[in-house]
Amino acid sequence: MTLEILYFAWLRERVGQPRETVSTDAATVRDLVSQLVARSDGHAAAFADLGTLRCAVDQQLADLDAPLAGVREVAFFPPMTGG
Amino acid sequence: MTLEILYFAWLRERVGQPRETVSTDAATVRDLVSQLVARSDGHAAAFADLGTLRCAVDQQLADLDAPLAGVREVAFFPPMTGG
Amino acid sequence: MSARVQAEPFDLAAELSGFGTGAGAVVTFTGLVRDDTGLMAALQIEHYPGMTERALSDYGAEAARRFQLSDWRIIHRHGRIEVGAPIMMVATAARHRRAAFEGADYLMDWLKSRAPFWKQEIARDGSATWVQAKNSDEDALLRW
Amino acid sequence: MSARVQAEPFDLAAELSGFGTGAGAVVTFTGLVRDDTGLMAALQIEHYPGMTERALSDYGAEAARRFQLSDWRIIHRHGRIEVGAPIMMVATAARHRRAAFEGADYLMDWLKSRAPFWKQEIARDGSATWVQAKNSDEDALLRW
Repeated sequence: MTLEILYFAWLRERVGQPRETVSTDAATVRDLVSQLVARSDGHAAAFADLGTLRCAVDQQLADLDAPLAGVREVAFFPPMTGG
Repeated sequence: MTLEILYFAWLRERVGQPRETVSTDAATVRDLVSQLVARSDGHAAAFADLGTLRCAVDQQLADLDAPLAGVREVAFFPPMTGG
Repeated sequence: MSARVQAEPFDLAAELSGFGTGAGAVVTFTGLVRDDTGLMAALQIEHYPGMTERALSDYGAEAARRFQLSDWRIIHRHGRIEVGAPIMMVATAARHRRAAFEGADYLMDWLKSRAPFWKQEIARDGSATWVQAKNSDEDALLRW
Repeated sequence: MSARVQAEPFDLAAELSGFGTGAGAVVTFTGLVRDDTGLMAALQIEHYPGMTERALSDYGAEAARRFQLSDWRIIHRHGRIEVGAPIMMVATAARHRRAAFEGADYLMDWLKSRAPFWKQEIARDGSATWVQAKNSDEDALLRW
């Protein structure tokens, strides 16, 4: 399965790029994260604290146990600070 | 003591005038009301329900037991409906 | 920081020009004449000149103290106001949103039950009916 | 009933023109860039194009359903916003004041913690610091 991965705010800065396309067999967001962590030190730093990690699956907020079947886009970011 | 008495909304309509000057020895607003009631049928109708009566003494909201010593102006009106 | 009572309409945009400079949050409330029945033409609002201005200023100052508002404005109209037109507005400015919201909410609750205004509904046939105070408006004051 | 994300400033007065026609109560909230330290030049706001518009529309529709709003509007800016300038606004219209207040308050709580925006403080010396999410913003959602 091919996924578009997006990063925002300081996760984007740590990963060093705003998006990347990955080929993965991950079943859930959590599985995907453990694969991404291995990609670079930047990735590892971005995902160092899963407690504050937020994610969206196909542009809907989701949690780490969200399944990835049929999904095209997954985004990772810190807690939001809008308003 | 000479007092300026003001009436608003349907109290004004029942009394039949927006204001009147009265000479009184009333010690409290309640005493004053019992004197005003005797003035006319309109006054009696205006003060028929003391439960919903509101008043202001020198332009400050007050209750029926408010003293009148040194007071110049007393206003009577129904519950307010601003906003 | 000002309170005004006037017969003329007001312009919310003009009122907010320069309002709350330096604040992080500005909340406004505008009350409009609503016609629920399709039979109403206007409101006629009576007030107590002299006391009204004083009461609005007092409530504004109390809200500023209580919610640390950096700015506030109250405008309330009197006289005849057509359906759809604005009756009154409050605006509050504060560092944070919670204070600005609560300040405006507080002011509205006081204006509804403690400012010397009385509303009359004027129907299209010209008949006039005094608006009854709502118990819920009185109860709302107990929140503060 | 609309949500917009834009880099450009917005004009509250223009946004409210014709807003909430027929309603009895209109509430607006405007968030402005605040400088508490005297050292800040601007905010830089990043967002998630595509998702942002969808999230704002979803929250607006949910608020309308929940508080029976007759109209609502959300505008949120992104990019660089100077100190003193408006960041975002929400407006709500309803028959009664309680619903208009609660609808706006609800929308603000959701925008703070659930809309995909991230703020960076840009100091006068050019340094940039990501704004940390507040626990109080997260807790605020529990009220609803």
